Amino acid sequence: MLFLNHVYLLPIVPAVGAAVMFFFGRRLRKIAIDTVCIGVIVVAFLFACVTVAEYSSFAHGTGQAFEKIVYTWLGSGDAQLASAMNGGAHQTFNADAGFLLDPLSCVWLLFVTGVGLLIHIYSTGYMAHEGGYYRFFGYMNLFMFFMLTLILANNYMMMFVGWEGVGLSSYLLIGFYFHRHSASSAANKAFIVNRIGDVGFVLGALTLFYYLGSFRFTDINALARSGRFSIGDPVLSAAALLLFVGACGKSAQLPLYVWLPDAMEGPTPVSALIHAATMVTAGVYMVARSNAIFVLAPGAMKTVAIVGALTAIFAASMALVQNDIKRVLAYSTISQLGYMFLALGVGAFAAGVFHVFTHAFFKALLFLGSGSIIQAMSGEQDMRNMGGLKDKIPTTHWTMFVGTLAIAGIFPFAGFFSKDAILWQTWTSEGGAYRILWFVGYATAMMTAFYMFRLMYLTFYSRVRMSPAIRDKVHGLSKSMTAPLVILALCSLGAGWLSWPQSLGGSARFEHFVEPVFAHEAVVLEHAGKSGQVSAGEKEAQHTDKAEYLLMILSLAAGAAGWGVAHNAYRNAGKDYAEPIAQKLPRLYGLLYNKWFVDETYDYVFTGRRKLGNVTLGALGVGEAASWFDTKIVDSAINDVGWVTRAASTLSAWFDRWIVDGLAVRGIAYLTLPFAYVARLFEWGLVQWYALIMVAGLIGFGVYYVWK
Amino acid sequence: MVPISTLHYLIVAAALFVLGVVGVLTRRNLVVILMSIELILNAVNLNLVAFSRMWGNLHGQVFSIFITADAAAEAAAGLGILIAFFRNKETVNVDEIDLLKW
Amino acid sequence: MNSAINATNATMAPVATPYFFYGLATLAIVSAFLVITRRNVVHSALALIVTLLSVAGLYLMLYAPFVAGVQIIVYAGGVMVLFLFVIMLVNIDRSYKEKRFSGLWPIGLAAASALFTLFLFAFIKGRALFPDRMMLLPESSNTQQIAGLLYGDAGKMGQYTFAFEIASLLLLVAILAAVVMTKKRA
Amino acid sequence: MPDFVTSYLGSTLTPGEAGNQFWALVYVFVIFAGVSLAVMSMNWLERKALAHFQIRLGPMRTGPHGLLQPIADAIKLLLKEDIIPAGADRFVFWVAPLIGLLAAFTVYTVIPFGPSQAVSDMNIGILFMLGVSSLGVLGVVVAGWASNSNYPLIGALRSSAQMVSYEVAMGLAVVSAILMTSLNETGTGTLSMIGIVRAQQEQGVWFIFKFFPLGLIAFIVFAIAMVAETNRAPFDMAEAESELTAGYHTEYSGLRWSLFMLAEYAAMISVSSIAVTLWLGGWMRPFSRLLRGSAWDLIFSLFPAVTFMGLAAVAFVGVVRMPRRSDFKVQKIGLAVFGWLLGFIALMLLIIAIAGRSNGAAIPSTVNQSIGYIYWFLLKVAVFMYLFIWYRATWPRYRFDQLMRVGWKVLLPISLTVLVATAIVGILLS
Repeated sequence: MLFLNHVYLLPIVPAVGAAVMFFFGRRLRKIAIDTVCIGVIVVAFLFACVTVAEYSSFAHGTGQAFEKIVYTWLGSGDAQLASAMNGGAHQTFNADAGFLLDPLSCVWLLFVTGVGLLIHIYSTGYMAHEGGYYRFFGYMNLFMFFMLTLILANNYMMMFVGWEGVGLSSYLLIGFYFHRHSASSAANKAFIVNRIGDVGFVLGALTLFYYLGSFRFTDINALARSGRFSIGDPVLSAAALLLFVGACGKSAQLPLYVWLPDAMEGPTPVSALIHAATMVTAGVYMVARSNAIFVLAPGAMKTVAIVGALTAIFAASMALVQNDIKRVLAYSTISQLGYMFLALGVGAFAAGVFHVFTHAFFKALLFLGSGSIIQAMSGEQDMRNMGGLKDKIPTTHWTMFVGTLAIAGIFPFAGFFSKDAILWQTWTSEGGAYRILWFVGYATAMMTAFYMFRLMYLTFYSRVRMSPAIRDKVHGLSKSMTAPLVILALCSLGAGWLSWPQSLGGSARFEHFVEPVFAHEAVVLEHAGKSGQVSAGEKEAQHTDKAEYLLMILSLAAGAAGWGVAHNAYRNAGKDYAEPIAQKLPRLYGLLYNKWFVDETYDYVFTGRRKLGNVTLGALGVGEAASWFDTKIVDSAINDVGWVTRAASTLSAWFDRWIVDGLAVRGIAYLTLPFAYVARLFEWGLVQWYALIMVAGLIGFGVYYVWK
Repeated sequence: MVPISTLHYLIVAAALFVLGVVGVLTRRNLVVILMSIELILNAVNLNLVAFSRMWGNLHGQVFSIFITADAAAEAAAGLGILIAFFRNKETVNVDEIDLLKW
Repeated sequence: MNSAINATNATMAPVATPYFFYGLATLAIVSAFLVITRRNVVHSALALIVTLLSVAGLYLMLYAPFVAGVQIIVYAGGVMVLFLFVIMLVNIDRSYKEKRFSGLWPIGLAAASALFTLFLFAFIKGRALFPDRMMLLPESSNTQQIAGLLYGDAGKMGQYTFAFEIASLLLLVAILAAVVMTKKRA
Repeated sequence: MPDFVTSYLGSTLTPGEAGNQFWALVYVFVIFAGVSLAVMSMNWLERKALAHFQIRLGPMRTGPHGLLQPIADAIKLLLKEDIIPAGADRFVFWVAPLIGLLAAFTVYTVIPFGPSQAVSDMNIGILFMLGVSSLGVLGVVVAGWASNSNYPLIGALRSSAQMVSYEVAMGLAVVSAILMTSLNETGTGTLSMIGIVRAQQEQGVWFIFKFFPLGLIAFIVFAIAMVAETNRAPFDMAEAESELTAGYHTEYSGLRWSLFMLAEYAAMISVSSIAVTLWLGGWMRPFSRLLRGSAWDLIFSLFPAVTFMGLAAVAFVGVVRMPRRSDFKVQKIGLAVFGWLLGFIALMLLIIAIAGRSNGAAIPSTVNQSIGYIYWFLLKVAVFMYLFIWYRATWPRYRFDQLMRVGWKVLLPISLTVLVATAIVGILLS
């Protein structure tokens, strides 16, 4: 239990790497930077593996949480704050530097360190010729530190530290090319939009503290499960909604998703690690972590499900027509995150978590693949200028093909299992109350398959559309870049098998592993008459009906349909190929191509960068209004007051000059002058004079003592 | 001949002390003034050692050792000041050190 | 030291003959007078050395050989070399043409004379305080006894250990001060 | 014989301790004469040795093998015109060499040639030695200043800075040796020179080998500092003739100059004596613990006689190897007489050694022992004197800044470290 007992060291490991980079990085050579930064992540990964192994022998499959509190880092001391619990009982406000390990955090721990390690290795190749190499790796290690803090936190405040920290790292990495205006403004955008969500998070956490008197997950869960609160408790509902606002910000859900596409300004490994695989799933993690609260707030659950489903289809629709390869993937990520929230919202926590797990692999794979393409194309990101890369970069091609199959939900790749589990749960939950959302999800699946295969065809298969200059420069990639791709492809292929559904004769081991975390909530939902939700494994053991097989076949069909349409449309895309949507529905195309004008709307309504006629709304509008108020009302008031003051001070000055200065100060000064002449004799300015006075004093003392 | 008593030493010490005081009060050269201070300290040392003999213990001698250490420190610091001063004003005459004079 | 020497020492006739005392005292006072009257600073310094050495001789007569040794090594060997060094660094050509004494000298002299008179009065008035007797101090273990006071015996802190450490600190500060003040600034 | 003569004979105390002024004066005169003689012979030896180092002959004409050269030099210096430069401070110019000489010779009062063969055994012996020898700096500084000339002034500043700097390292090295004297059952050490040698006797080890290598390091530091302290090559910055013509005594000539030389060589002998006393067991013969017994005592007591016999043999070899020409006759006879003289001394020593080997013999055994003490002490000092010459022949001169750097940044830290290490080891082992 050595590593388990010292699990608090786990986040420190990458922090050491970051510290080394920030303090000494500038002076280190590439090989040293690689050794340190990859080294700490390797250590962290091994540490995480051993810790999880030790944890599983600790818990014996009971899901009992391991909690390690190191010290209290934020606290009110003995001062107590009123809490609503127990009729206003007083609680101390304490947040520990505490660490919690349960199956949920184990899952995150493993894939964050694992995928993180692969992406770090990939980055050594991808970033090899970039300036600020040490800075990049310092930020990456810093991100790993905060992400691990977030995952391992045992209370909301500690989690918030990690939450803000990953936001900071994300900001730094999006703005990595800070000399590019678009990059720095994208970083600002990400930061500001995230802040909106963070306000929700903090308010939610504080509401929970006010209501339940603790920040600790274990305390909160125990209270929530104690049955003292009825389902639909309004305060808990409010807290859950506020937390979900935080999750929306971090995980890019409607309406706060706008920062994620712009975040693609950062280096591609960053997009892969932070904006696809790990950080954006923090919202999912937080909601899953707070499941005890959420099941007591059915309204919030519904909101989560609906927002998730809408985000999924909305983002997918925009991905259909994007030409920038990374943007396609970015919208795809938003869409997949929507899927995850859909799962959480319908109570299928395990399925949602499983989708996070599989998505981490194939989305990281796709992003790294796109990075490889961009590298091979010397920085070109527009798919209209690609095509026919299949034979130039074969490894990238087949690994990305695996990733595409996985995300499109083709059997037996990872995406199939997780996506199918979500859709199946959506179909069955609450006796079919959410079936409308199933249709949304199904449509999204179809669209996903289409845009992913569109991406594949436009880059790898169709005719060569790039300029001859670039075509000659297309080159193969180093081992450090292809090796992570291959490993991730194998994971994308195999990860799904961890949760081979029982309906297909599997054992759903992943669900069984995570299940204890959500077990109690399943009971709650059961009591509320909403059986049919929750724990996929359990349920599937009971119902393996024909509907499930049907749904599987349907979703396979959806994938195949998307593939087919893309195949038809882009198989031979030449220089002047036509988008099928643009041909059939030009207006819709315009709408999608401009991303539903959401950014513009936000500019009109919230930021005020665009004016509605003469009126500026949003932040700038408020600023203008405040400015007007300031100049017209406040300033003029101040000017009036100033005039009065000046008049008074003129009077005062006269008094000061003639009465205070003249009579009081100078008068007294002249009075002291004669005394000063006497006193000055003792301060003659000659050293020997002082010595003489000393001797005089000596004589005086002597006389006193001799003739006393 | 009168046997030498403590008083003899005290008178010698008093003479040295007064000569040192005269030096401090009358000479213009800062170096000589510092030397006169050494004279004064020596007079004090002589007193202490004489008393040490008179009382038959060694505390006076220990004190005189401390005073010797103090004199060495004083000489080092004093001469340091003197050199710094000489570098600025090209003189070591004490009555030309008058920046603080009104 | 072994005990045989100690035993003989006690029976040894004291070296302190009055002649030696008067000789050394005269030498000390005369050269001290030269210190404060010589126009040439180097002559003053040499006279001061003579004074210091005579005082060291007086210490020897007072059975304080260690103090005498310290007097020689610190004053004559260290401080006076420092003085001579500084005198050489400081150009003294000008001092030949200048006044030797400051304008205050009559007052200073008067004050000093008053002080000396006061001392004499004090000695005469307090004659009873200074007995004729002189203790016989063991000369052969003088250093060891002083060491006992300064450092302590057998693991015990001496009476003056702390003061001794403070004195060393004082010296360190003086060294730093001298270095800082005399260093040429760029 | 008067009482004050006989009463002292056979005493185990130094004259100073016994309060016997007569014998103290005798000792003083003997030492003064001996040191002067040693300086003269050093003069000859240095010239000859340096010459042979450089494959030259050195002085050959004045007396056989130049043996009378020092006397000739002395006469020349005494008769030379005594120049005092214009603008010099006459009094100070006159007094400066005396200060150096006084300091160099006063030190000899406490050097223990044997357990009772010293003028006086002072309680503060080593402190007295260091203090008085540091007065020698004054002579140098004052000489440089009084010459009213630039070379001497710079030489004086350099040498005073050098001597003051190396005194620090030297003093600390000495302190570590003194610390070793306190490692007995009473825990009290001593500053007395005789006491220091006695401590080595009691502990049965020369301090150079004590706490190996701490004693050795302290000794080496002292040996380096002592060369710098006496302004000898390779630390002879004060008189670097290529830069300063002759350093602080450029303006001196004749008798005054010879006084400086006398002081320098006397100082060399006295610092060597300190080194011998502190680290090399003073008057003790080697292996006094290991090789004991009357037979070994006899063998070691034959050493002085054997040494003089060797010297006599060398002289006779010189006689034999002289060219067989009539104009070499006087030289030949002179050298032969010198050889006979040495042989006679050897014979006397032999008789004393044989006859005085037991108590109650014709010659008191104390005489025999005293000769042994003095012999071993002088032999060790002689080795140092030869080393001084050897350094001068072998090593190039340091640059002044290098010299100061070595003093402050190498020797001082080393000696401090050794001091602390000695204290720690002493506490641990006691």
